[in-house]
Amino acid sequence: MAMMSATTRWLRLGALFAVVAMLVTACGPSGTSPSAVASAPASQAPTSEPPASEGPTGDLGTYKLGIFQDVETDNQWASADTSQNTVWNAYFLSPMTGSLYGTFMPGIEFGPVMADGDLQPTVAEGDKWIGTMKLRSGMLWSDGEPVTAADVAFTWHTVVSKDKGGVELLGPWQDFADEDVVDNVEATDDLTVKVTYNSQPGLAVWGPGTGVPQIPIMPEHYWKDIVADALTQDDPRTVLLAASGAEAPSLGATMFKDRQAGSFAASDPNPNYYDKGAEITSGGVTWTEGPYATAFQYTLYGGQDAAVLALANGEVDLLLNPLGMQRGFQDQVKENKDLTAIVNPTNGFRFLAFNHSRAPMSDHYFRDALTALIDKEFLTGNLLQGVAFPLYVILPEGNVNWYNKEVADQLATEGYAGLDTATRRKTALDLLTEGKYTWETAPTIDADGNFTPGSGIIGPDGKKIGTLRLISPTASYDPLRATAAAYIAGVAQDMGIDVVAVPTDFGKIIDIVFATNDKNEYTADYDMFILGYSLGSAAFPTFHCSFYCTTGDSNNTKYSSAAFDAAADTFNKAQTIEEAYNAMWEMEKLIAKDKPHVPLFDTGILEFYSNRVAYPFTDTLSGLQFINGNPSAVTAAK
Amino acid sequence: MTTTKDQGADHGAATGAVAAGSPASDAFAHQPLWKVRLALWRRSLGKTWGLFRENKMGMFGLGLILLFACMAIAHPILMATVWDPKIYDPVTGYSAVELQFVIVEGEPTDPSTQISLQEARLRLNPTVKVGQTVTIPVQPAPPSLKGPNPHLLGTDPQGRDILSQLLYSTRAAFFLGAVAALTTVLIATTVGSIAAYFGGFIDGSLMRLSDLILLMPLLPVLILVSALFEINMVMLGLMIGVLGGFGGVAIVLKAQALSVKVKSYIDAARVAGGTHWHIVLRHIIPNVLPLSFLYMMFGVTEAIAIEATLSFFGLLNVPMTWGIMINTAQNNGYLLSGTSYWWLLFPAGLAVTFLCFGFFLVGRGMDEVINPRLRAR
Amino acid sequence: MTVADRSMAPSAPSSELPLLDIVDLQMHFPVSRGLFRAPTEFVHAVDGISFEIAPGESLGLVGESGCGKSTTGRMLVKLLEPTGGSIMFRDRDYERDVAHIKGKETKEFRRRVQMIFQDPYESMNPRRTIFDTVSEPLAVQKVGNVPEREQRVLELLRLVGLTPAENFLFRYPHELSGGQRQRVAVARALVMNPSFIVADEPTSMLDVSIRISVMELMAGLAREFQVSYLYITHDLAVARYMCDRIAVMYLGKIVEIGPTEEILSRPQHPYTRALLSAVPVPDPSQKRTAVEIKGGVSKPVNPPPECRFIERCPFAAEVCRTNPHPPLELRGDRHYVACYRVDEINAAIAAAAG
Amino acid sequence: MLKFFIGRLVQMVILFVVFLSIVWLLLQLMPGDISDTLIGNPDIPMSVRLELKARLGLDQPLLQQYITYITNFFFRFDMGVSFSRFPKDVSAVLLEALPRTLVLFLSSTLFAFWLGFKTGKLIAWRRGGRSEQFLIVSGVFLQTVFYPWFAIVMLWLFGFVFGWFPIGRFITAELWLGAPFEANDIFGRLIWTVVIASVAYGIARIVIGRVAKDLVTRERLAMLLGLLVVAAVVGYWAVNPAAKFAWDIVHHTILPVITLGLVAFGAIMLLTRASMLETLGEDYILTARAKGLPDNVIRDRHAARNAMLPVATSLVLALSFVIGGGIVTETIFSWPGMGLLFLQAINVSDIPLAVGALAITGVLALVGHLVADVLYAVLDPRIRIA
Repeated sequence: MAMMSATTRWLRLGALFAVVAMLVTACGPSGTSPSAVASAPASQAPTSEPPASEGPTGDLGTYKLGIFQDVETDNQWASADTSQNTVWNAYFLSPMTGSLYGTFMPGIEFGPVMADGDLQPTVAEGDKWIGTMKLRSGMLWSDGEPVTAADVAFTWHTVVSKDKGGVELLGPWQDFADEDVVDNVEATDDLTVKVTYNSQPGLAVWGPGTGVPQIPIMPEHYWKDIVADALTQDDPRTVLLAASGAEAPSLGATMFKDRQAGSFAASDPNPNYYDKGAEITSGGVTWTEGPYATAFQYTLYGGQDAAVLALANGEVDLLLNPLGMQRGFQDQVKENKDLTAIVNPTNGFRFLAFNHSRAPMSDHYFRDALTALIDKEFLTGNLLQGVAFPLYVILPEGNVNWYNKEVADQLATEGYAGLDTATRRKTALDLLTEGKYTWETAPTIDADGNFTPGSGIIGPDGKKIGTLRLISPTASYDPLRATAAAYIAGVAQDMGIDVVAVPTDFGKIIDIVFATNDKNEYTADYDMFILGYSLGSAAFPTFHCSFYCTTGDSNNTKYSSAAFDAAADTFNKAQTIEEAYNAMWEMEKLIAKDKPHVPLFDTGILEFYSNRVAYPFTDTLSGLQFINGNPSAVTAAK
Repeated sequence: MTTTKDQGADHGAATGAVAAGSPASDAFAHQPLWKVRLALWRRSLGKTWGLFRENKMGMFGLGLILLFACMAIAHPILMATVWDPKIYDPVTGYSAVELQFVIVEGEPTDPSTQISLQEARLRLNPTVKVGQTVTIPVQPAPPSLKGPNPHLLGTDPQGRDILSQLLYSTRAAFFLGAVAALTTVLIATTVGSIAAYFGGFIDGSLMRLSDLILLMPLLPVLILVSALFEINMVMLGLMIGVLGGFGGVAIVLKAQALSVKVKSYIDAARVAGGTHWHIVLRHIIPNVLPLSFLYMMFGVTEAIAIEATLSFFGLLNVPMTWGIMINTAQNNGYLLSGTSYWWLLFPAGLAVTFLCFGFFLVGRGMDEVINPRLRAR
Repeated sequence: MTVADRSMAPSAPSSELPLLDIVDLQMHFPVSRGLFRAPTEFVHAVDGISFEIAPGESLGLVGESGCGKSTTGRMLVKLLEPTGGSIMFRDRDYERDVAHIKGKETKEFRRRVQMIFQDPYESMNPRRTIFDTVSEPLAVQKVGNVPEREQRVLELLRLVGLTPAENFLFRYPHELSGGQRQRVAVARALVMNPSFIVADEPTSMLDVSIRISVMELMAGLAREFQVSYLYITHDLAVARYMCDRIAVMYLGKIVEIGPTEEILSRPQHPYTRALLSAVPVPDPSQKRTAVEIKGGVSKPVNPPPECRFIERCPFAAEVCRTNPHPPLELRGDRHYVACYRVDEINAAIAAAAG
Repeated sequence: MLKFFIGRLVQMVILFVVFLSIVWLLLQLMPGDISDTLIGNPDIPMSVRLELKARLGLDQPLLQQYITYITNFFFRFDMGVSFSRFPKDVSAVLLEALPRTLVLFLSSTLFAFWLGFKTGKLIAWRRGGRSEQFLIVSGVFLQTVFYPWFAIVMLWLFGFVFGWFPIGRFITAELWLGAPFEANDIFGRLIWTVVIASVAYGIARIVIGRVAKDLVTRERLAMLLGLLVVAAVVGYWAVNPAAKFAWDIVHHTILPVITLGLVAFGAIMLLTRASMLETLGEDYILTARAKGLPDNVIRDRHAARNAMLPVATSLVLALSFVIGGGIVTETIFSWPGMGLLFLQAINVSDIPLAVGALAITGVLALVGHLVADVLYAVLDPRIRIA
């Protein structure tokens, strides 16, 4: 997730992101990682000329973006497979692709991208369910070939498992090829895609969630022979991933031009971009798609220091980083008239996790008491210098379409928001007493409200609770989480609970908390930890089940609740947004009550760009990096 | 090694008259031997000191080290007396001047009480709204003498007192330097002396080992080790010491020990019936030690620099050091702020540089005492 | 060497048993040629020498540098392990062949022998006081306690003329002059009351003006304590002053040995003659025939069997070339010479002088 | 000489095997199973993991594993698969970064030694004076300065404030867009040019030494030869179609090389000075003066040549520093070489890549070691006998 704020050697952040991407893809958000290509509503017929009324008519020259790790591939298959699924590859390659449907920013609306018209509900046909999508007519690949429904079918058939005759790509590709649900994808004519389901699909797979409507479309005429050749080999996946995609035609605003390892990647504007010149409205902002740049250049920097200097020098226009920029640069940027800093909420959260398979964390009295002790307002407002804001639900507030302020506020109150220290201690003491906990030296609150710390808490079973280790990232990796861990350990110690914050190397935390046994089950060999998640799709948040369902891919806290599993099932099978919305908030309530994770706080994402360029909008969830720096609509500033 | 052959001309007579100007030694007679030894030790120290004192740069270096030593001692005293641990603790302390603003749309009319939405979002977080009253802590805060809890060197981006961190880290630096340097010297002196004295197979194997360790570039190896294992300051010091001690220093000290080994007083000791152990311990090592001390100084320098570099890359899990201070500044993006946030970078950066500088200068000064040829003529 | 040779060994004057009886002593140093190859060449530094030293007697070992005299001295104090031969050492209650003793036995042996080194600047550890240096043998042999050692050291310092001794006790070598240091070295050598001392050119590095006083000291102490010396020197004048007998060495062999006056007044080996002719003669009226030899000392690596001196000998003849190195033969009062042509040479020189 | 060289070479290879063994041991000592460390990346599918396990010999008994590890390195240059760049082999990733590091490494070492030796020689020759004081203090400062900070200040000052050099990166993207070759080709050609020129110069100098007996002529010829070599190199590149690309690389190289070189320079200058002072006290210098030889001949031919011995030895010590400093330099100057790769690998726990990078670093140190030894032998004829 974007634990941006003050951190960090972002080299390692790449790792963080990779891990998070893995988790996130496991819960099935939209395709090529954080990108969601903005594009025109289907009703809008593409016009060849951008409207003259828009100030800048184009010549931006080269749009120069700063990146922090190498673009490792030019192969679209690889960049959406686990092997090359880095955010850096996505920044460069995502703007070259397109899908039938997708999420529009900044409004976070799901809608048709290359499809003609909104997505229609599936229809029953025998024991199968059929979904039909139509492509807009007249769209061309960058090499001039027409875009057809066969391309969509080809893509799906390439991705699927060997049993179904595919190459079996991994990671994000699998979201589009859930073979338990999807039976087949075929082109009934040049522009019509027919998807056959085994059962009635919910919105989670047919619609805004994941699934065939959002699969990135690959050019059959280019890849057909390569895929056919790969399928004859022992390991077709490796063969396909190793193939060069430099010559492959593009759909999106850019197309591949050049790549020098260790230095830069470059692309050109795609003359046949499907939305070229289209007027798009999203979240109340209207703009005309370009691209207005004559070239796109992605330059590699070794660190933010050098990159900000380069930005100030005019060598780049925008710095792309999934974690945003470090706050200390703010003043430098503010003093520089040529630069602008923006901050946006992120699609993620940082949390405290309890191991539900180990006492006393398995006891809800204990979890509640510890949660009651944590003054998130004090933590974020004072200790974390106000750059973080407290969270009481998992879904971030920045996801405006899904956020339910009423329920969130209610859960905040239930989650002990706004209490003073004395009340918190009293609450915790009451909870623990009620849960039959005793102490060697009990903490006491006298009549005047004076608090005396206790020590040596003893569990309901009469056994002394030893030291509990709270694993958190080190201060040098993320000072926010390290500080939070120290704070939590401190308030717990006052209550006689021997919680020790153990600052641990990030990679080691991952190794510990995601350790699995032979049967691929999480071993959960820890007491508590603090980490963060970045969340994939904002238009249809599908991550809850992955984190908290009994069989969830990323449920490493061993939390198990029949009520929650049922709510998650309802969500997955929902046929309407409202149904999904209600199911999701049902899940949120259960999470708030059972506390597998206690959401702690989140921060904004800070980004810098040069005033040479102008964007149609900059207030957008997770910032400009979430839309790859918006290469299709960026213009020269007036 | 302060002997020079031209000292003291023989007066020819068998009277053995004491050379003019030497202090009378009979003061020592009839005193317990340890007292005599102590006095002798003090006297030779005094002589070395006299020579060292002539070296201006060495004295400057010593001054620097003493200054840092004072700083290291000052920290626990200040924490116990003047400083409130809640505020001044180098790791968990917190204090910030908090300013209150009302968020307004557009440019604020009264900048002391109002703040624009855009500014508030940048300063705090994207969730703030117009009309809200917000508290903005000033951190990193510039140095100031004001208030009940002044921060003489300001605070870091987490509102922790820089001076306290600086002083606290001095202790860590000395500790690490001492561990590393002592290990280096212990190993290098032993290895060098033993290899030189016994020669043959022992020498061969020890020197091949030295070659091997020389081959291991210190920083990359330590980076890998710190990635594979959790290491703390003691282990880091030991590792730097072992790798440094077996490597180049052992080879230099072996050369020195070899030049001692061929002196006839070694033969004299053997004829007297001295065992190998006696000779190595009483004759070779004492004559190699001055050079060892010299390398000890360089060892301290190296250890401090390496720790700072590892911390700079965030590879060490230690609470607070100068390297962590610079790492904090860098992680928060203040590294290239020029001089506007000088207190985040300069105290720690200069502390590393100057303490290293100090030890290095003392080392060089000692080198000139040990090796009279280097003295300015 | 054979038993017959043994009988030819030059004997000490006294009828009692010699302190040291050295038979066929050899020291061959291997010339290293690579790590894994056995050495095939050896430097024959000392190549089978035999002599005796009586109790209280001083034997001068004279020769050019590199002739093996220092090696001989070092073997006698066990600084070097001889490659062959025997060193029979007889002291009051002690009698044994010490050529190949090891460890504890060596330590025990070393209570009875000492050595004085050539360079007074290097023979003392600059980091140790005079007391430490002189008392070192006592300390390593664990004799007495510290106050006793201190008394003993003071006594010896007075004896060697370093007075007031207290003033010297806690000084460092660099505070002393060369002569004073050599006196300290003498004190160290005597501290254990040894019966035998090897003195390796102890005065050669001293100023001429103080040589005499140091030599006087040593000679005096030798008499006083009944110590035997092996006095190694390249200077016949010094040997004459210090020694009862003189042995002349050339390339690992003793070529002539006999009482001092006998050797000096009637040298018979060409090499001895050459050495003597190099000594300045104080009385110009005294006539002496110079023998000149050519070249320098060659390296004794795997030397040929014939006479060692053959290459430089002005009198070399067929007999020297066809026979092995000549044995020592009695040619006067306890005067032994190793040369096939002694008579011819004597005759020739007499003729020349005449 | 050849025998000596081969002897050292064999010794080095043995040393390297031991070095690799220690690295292997470290991996074994790590908590958990070595195969988890080397292939247990969740991004790698099970089938590939099994294949890797067989390839790296991880399914064999411990001793066999060790042998496979060593032979894999020597005979197949196989160090497994990079986690972070799967399915790329570690060796492929390393080979890509190697030339870039070599350029940085070679140039800064040469720069540091050339400048350090010249300066050290001069200040030892002319003792006293302000320039000596200044240079000594600077030398000590450079040697003790906190290097990452120094590098950042250099970048800020010369890249940003003065704008003389590019900030970070190693080639200019605008220029290289659609360039007909890979940057690594040019890197390779640059390295070869320098190596060939140096070897040619070295051979020519030996020939001059044989032919010209007179010192002054020899010096003049050598200088002429130096100019010729420089002219040839410049000439070769001037007519080369890749000239502007090569220049672009060189332009990007200058600042990191100077930064890394300066720090090593401090140490070398101080060492040369000390070593020269030792040498100048020797009798043969007095003899040379007494013979009436000109000052610069005494300085350069007599004193400096002998003073160089300890300096050549220090090359070995400097190597470790330059390699360590290289990691910092590459990180701060965005130089995508082995050092940056190593650090990135560490940060994403890509252990196979990190270990591979360390092994190659070891090879680099070894070669440097060998060069120093040979240099020493060339300078000091006494060594050659042994």
